[in-house]
Amino acid sequence: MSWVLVLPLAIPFATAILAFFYRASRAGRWISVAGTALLLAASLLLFTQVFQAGVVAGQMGSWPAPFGITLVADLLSAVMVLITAIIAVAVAIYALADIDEAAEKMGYHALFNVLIAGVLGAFLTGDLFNLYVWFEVMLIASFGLLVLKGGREAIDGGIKYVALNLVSTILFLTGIGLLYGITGTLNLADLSGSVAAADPGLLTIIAMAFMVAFGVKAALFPLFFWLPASYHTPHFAVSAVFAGLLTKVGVYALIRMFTLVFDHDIGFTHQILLWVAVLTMVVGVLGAAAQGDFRKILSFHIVSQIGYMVLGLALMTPLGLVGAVFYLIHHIVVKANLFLIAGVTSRIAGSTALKQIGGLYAFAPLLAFLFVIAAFSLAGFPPLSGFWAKFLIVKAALEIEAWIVAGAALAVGLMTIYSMTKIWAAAFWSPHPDGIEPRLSHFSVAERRAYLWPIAGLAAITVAIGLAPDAFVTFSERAAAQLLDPADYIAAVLGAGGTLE
Amino acid sequence: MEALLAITIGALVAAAVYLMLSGHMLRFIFGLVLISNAANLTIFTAGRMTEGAPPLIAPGANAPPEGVANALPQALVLTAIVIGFGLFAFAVTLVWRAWGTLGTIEADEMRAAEPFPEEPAPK
Amino acid sequence: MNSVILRAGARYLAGLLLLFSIYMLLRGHNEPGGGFIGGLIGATGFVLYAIACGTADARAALRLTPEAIAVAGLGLALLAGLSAALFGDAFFTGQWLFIGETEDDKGLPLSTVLVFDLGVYLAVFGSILALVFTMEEEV
Amino acid sequence: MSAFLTICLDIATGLILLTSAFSLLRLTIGPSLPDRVVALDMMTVSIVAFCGLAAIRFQEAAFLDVALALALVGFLATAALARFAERARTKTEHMP
Amino acid sequence: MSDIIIGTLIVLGGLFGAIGALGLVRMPDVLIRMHASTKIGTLSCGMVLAGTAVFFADGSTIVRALLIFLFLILTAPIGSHMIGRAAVSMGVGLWRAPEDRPREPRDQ
Amino acid sequence: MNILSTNLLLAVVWGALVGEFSLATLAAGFVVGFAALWVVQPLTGATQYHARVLAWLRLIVMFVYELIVSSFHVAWDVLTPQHRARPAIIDVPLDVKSDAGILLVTNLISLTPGTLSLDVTNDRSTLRVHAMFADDPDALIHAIKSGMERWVIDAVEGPA
Amino acid sequence: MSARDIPAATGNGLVGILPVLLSAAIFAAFASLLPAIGMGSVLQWVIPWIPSLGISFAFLVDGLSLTFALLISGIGTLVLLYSNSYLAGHPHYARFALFLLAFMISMLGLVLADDLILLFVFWELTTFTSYLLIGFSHGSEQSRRNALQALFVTGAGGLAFLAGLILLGLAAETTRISEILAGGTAIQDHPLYAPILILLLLGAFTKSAQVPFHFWLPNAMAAPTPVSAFLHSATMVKAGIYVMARMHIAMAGSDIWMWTLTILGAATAVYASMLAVRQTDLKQALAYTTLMALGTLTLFLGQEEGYAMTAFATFLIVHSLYKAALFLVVGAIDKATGTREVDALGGLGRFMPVTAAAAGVAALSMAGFPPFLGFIGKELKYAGALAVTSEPVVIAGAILLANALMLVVAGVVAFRPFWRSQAAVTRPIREAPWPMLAGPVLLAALGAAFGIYPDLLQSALVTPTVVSLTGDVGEARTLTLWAGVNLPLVLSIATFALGLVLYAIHPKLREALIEITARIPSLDRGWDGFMDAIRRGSEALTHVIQTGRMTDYLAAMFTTIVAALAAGMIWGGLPGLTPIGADLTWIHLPLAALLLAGAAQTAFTSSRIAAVAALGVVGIGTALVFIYFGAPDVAITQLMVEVLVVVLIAIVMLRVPRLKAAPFRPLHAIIAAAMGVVTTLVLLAVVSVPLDRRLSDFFEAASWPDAYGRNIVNVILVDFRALDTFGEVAVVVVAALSAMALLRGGRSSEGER
Ligand code: NA
Ligand code: NA
Repeated sequence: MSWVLVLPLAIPFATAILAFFYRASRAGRWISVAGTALLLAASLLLFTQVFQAGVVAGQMGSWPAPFGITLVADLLSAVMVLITAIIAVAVAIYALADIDEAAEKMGYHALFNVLIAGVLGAFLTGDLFNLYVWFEVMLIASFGLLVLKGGREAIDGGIKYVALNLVSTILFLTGIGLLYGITGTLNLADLSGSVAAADPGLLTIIAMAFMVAFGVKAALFPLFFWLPASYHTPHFAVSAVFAGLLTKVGVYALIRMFTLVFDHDIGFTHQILLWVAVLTMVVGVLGAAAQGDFRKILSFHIVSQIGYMVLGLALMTPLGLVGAVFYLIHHIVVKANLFLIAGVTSRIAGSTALKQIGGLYAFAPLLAFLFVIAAFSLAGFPPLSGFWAKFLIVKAALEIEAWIVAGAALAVGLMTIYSMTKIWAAAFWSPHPDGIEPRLSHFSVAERRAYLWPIAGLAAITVAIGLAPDAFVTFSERAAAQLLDPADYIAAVLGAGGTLE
Repeated sequence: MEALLAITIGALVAAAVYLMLSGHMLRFIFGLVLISNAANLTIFTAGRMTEGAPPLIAPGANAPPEGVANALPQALVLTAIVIGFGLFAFAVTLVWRAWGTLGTIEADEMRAAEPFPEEPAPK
Repeated sequence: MNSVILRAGARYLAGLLLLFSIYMLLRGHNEPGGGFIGGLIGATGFVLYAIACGTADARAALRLTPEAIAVAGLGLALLAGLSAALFGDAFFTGQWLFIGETEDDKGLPLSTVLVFDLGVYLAVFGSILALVFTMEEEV
Repeated sequence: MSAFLTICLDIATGLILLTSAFSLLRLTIGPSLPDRVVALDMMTVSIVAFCGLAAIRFQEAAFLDVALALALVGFLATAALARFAERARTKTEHMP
Repeated sequence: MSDIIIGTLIVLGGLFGAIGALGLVRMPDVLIRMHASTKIGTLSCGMVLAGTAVFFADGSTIVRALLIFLFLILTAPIGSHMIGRAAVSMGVGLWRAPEDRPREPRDQ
Repeated sequence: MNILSTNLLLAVVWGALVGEFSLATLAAGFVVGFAALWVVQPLTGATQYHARVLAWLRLIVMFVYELIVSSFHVAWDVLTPQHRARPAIIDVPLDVKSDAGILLVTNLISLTPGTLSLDVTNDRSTLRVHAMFADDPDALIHAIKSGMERWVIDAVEGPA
Repeated sequence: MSARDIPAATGNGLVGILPVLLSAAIFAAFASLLPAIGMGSVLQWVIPWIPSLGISFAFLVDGLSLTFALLISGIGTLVLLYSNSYLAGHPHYARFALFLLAFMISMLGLVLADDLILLFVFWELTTFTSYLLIGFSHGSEQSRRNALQALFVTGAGGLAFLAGLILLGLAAETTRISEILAGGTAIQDHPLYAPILILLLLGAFTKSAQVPFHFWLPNAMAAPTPVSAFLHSATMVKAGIYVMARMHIAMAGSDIWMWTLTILGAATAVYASMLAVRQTDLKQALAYTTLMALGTLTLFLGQEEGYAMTAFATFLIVHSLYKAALFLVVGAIDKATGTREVDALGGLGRFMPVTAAAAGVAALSMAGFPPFLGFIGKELKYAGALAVTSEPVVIAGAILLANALMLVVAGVVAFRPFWRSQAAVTRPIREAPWPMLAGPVLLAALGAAFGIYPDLLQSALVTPTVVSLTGDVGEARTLTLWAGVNLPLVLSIATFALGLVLYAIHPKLREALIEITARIPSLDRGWDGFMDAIRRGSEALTHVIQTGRMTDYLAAMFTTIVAALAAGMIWGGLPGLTPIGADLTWIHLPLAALLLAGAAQTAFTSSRIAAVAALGVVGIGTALVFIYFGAPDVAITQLMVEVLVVVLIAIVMLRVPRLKAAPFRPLHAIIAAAMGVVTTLVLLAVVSVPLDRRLSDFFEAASWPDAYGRNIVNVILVDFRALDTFGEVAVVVVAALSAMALLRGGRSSEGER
């Protein structure tokens, strides 16, 4: 039972190690592609098991919970793992064209796979300190990937990214220490029960520490500065995987902790989350409106969209959590894809600065088509995935008559349209200022395939979610139900005994 | 001792934060090291403190004597120290590279990724 | 560093530190020590060597590149964890073999746990050296 | 442990901590770089002694392992700083 | 009896340590201060370790104490050599006489 | 050094016999082995092995003694109000050439009264010493050459 | 690319023909439903889509939706046929046809949807496809701006609309429109009725360009003319009208409904007519008359009376027929002459007789002359206006003025370009090819035919539509050319008289109107300012928040941490703090003092080496705490790491510059102190409660018997929690790899400055 949980961790690590030893040859990149493909298979296996049989938990080292480390997948974890694997495959293929040999020699593929492993570890672990460890694995790999490109922008972005994330990491660590100090345990399922005996006031204070720590990771207001400062600087493959996954790990952690452990004083903690989420949405989208660069706009939109997801959590109603889960799934796919598209744009049009590019609609209609799918999905246009995500959140807010919140969510949607059309008008519709004809045929066949297959694949997922949302909504409902009533989760973990009872 | 150490940790944190806010990246690094130490001490303190009884099992015994120090926080701190070192090593390298590439050690003068609005974005 | 005295001392100290590090590694399961500490001490030995005699000499003495050692260590640790699968156990379940086990003495223990600790040792050792050597070379 | 030894232990510990304090003072006032390095070195040595005293106080020989490790590697910090002191002279900090 | 030996050794060790550190504070120039720290520091540590060895009086502890001491006398002089050399090369002036004591260069 | 390895091997054998590989038993084994080798010396042919081991012992004893003396020396200067030191940097010609020899000489000089090794020139011919009481440099040089350096040469490179 | 540059070609081959055939087939399919719907039946078609949200692919065909569907698919067919010639040889014709077809299908979906959310899906699809169509000439800045404007305004309304739909669904506990309608006016008793209504109307008014949201529509004329003909006269702008009509049974009857629709509708009608007369661009003039029509339709929907309903149904059809015809005519003129400026045109009748004839017929219908359908429509309008329950005189007067102005525009658009003689013809003018004639001719002919035989229209579409609006077949009034001498007829005659007078003084009237309307504020003039304000406001805000200065970021983060923890303390309260004296012995004091001294020294020194050494002191102090409190493994690790930290910093310091003596920063000091205080308080509170040690108890018990290790800490590291350690090792290895990449990769970027 437990190996199905281990494979999604072990495969990327093994891939990273192999890719490292073959980093000087072309084999490295294919190892990465093969490894992520294998990972996808393993993730599907896990997903299927969780989908059919419910929460899967395993005790590492066969030590029983809560003493040993638990890996556990409920529906939320399982789907996050699956989406991560999908993004990993897409980006690994994209990297075939996007990553230069210099970066490969410096270990790009190894770093990338470790990053994926860290993300997956965070999704799969059922232990708070272990979560910290995976956060760090993810963080350090992201540091490396971020600065791999070198150059002034990447280094400057790196400085801010590193500095601000380190603060959050240390706060997280401190929070773990404090939480252990009042509960005596680290196992999340065990914590869920142990907090009942803890002093509620003290628990609230510690919850706030976690909220801020994860808030930095998730890029909530006013903690998001690192993201727009850095996400536009690295390789496109890197910013795509960052955009898709990293903040979502923060959101995931918020969801996990604030449904499983810190649900003792929703009137305070979740109310704060609610207003933070609203501010995040609004400030993020206004930030995007102020930008004139493809990737910078996208970066601020990550912030804004995180607001929606956290809003779903903050509402803490069944529908709100359904919306949060659905939003996560949708957003990872769409946002990663938009960054991938930005990369192709930059390659053929010469820049991501909107004033310096154009002509993509006329000369690269396929790219334009794929962009429209992703961008208008992000903007929440039906019948694309983003519409249903927004719909669920707005409905959840309206359901409990949170008028201002719903209004903000809708207004932010409008501003998202504004930004996406700004990109569309400047990069796609308007002619290129230098008269360049940005055609996809500038690429070799192999490059074109490596660039376009992942983009098209992710776009197809976006459309599929949009046209057949029922399966995803139903799934999100099941996942949300597990979150709101974690009895299954707790039973699976605390009953998943090792050899010693 | 927990209480005294709590105060000491507070002071370490204050010093660290003050350093980190200085804008000089070297001072930031110093602050980082300090605050990491503070965090490690926090875990250690939160796991409660026992004088001089390491969690070791004497040869021939099956378990440590009653009242040995809490082993779990120690393991956590040890892990945190090593992770912290990894992060520190990267950060210090980055500062160095930033000095080499950006020509400044003052954080607020590092504006390559977020140039002032009036400056044209670097190509 | 161009110092006759330091260079003369560094050779002995580096050897001593390396020896000591392995000692710390092997006893770690029962006394203070273990893979981290061992790796850290071993690395300091070579760092000292590099400071005294230059990184070129230190790299030559090491034979393998430190980053390869580090990644191999990580791989070894992973294999130690995965090896439990061969015995039908969960990830990272320790597998023990006691050589010469008797009634009251378990004999010489060999275990995947030790292999794991060795992986930790190599990873820490290699990482620190990779970092320091590269830094030294870029100064 | 006899009362005599307990008192001796307290005195010795106090003296060793005084050693650290003096070292800290020199570390703070400097004024030259080598002064500070010497002070740090002295402090390292005092910690080795402290470990020895802790081993007696808590009747736990494991603390000697700490001392052993520190004795070995403490030197490295001294060496690195001393080298810095020397090279900082020759390799003046240039703007790259 | 052994308590008296141990007590004497560790108190003396502590005393030497404190004196050495006092020297570090009091002595007029950095090279002279190094005399204090290198010699007395090593001795102080050695005495405390000797006390420890006597206290435990088992082979493994004695060997460890001895090893520590050996490491110290191996490394301390090398360290002081490096610092001293750096000090000289930095031009830290020698203390001459009280009447015309040169100003020491600061590292800043 | 063949005989040293033999002696070390004997130490290990001793440890095996005792059934414990602690450093203490190995040290005991070394002593026993040393004695054994001394006894069988006629069979293995005359070497300086035993003389050098004894020279080592002398070196260690002298060193500890000098360390204690020098500490009192400095302590006195620290504790008395006025500084008696008349420091100077003195160059001492070196005869010892091996790494180990130079290392030992410089270390011992640093740990003994009034002197601190600063540097050895790259050609290994000269040792620069900081002397606290350098009223008579020549006497100091002579003391070093006939004292510490001699003992070290005897131990490391064999007695003349 | 303007139309005249396109070389003459007969079409776009299969890409041109297929959409025409497809839409014709759709039209035919809907036409085949006419008998059944005429008989009063309602067709429904439901397949489940998102059962989890209660949303289904539910479609409903009744009089109202069939009327719309026929107009959409019929005019769509003609427009597609027309476009194939109009844009013959256009390199992007395939995209054009695709967008147009997609739009048509979305529009059909919208009017057929029987599910609120499904309706919204199609609603937004029309917004989106129209965005692509308006911006079809994307090379022009103006085009892009106007496309965005249309999208933004209708998109904004759409979001309000969505909120309204969701609330309506929540209030009615169903999203099926037919179920809501079946409930009659029950919804009006729900407390959320007013917000729902306002939100829905916001959507409808923006989409249908009602005052004050009217400004986007004339700008949307940046689209190729066939698009304008289709979207901006016949179909999309009527989506809002459709929704109001659709919800009429359930929502109408309240004061808020009546007044809102009546006032805004009337205002739109009058104001738009004035704006229309002001225009010299034929297409713009038509655009404003469209607004006038939409206002009138809205006005009627505000009522419940049978005449108003019948007037609505009839005028809806009338307007679509003549307006589409006239747009297509203008397109033909534009294509033939290269201009749409009325003052530059004249005498085209000789060269384009068929076009002129079609234009004339359509214009007469528009102007409301008998025997065209427009006349019947106008008569019904007056009848409807007079039936208005309050202020019928004002309403009728407003309509009279609007209709008179309409007559003027009809003359300007359809008469002048063809029959005014003075304009110089600068290039050879040819009659438009037949595909471009088919539309105008057919549409104009239908207007005439229905005028002469109104019964046909009455039974097939008007009556079923009125039933959809009222649920009562008895509310349908008879369409007739001659209803005897009555008040509506008198008003009609007054309209002609006023209209002809106004036409005669048209140039002066135009100037006067230009002056008048210039004084009325328009959101379009504010639009660019508004968009600029959004941008500048965002920039200003972003500049304050995302300053680019790391110290600001850090200060904000630390302040947030303090605020969050302090808020938690104030809200939750601290359970009690451990007293300082507890378990304190003298030896603890110097340990703490060492740490404090090291920290203070690090914080305040301006010597790098002093700082590093002081850092070492803190590291050593920390290690001493670990030693003293029984953690030798941790202490060794701490010391090792501390040494390596010093080594690395020492290497780095060889390159980076010295510290500057920094002035004291009071604000930062306050933040720092606050951080320290909250940390201490929380920690004091945490250690004041007893610790549950069961994890460590287990480790102590299992370490030797089960894990064969006597160093419990190490056993935890390599066995109990080996996964942590593995991850940690990965961190260290990756840190080294990353740092190496940074160091080596940076070589090339050095000196790049
Ligand atoms: Na992200
Ligand atoms: Na260990």
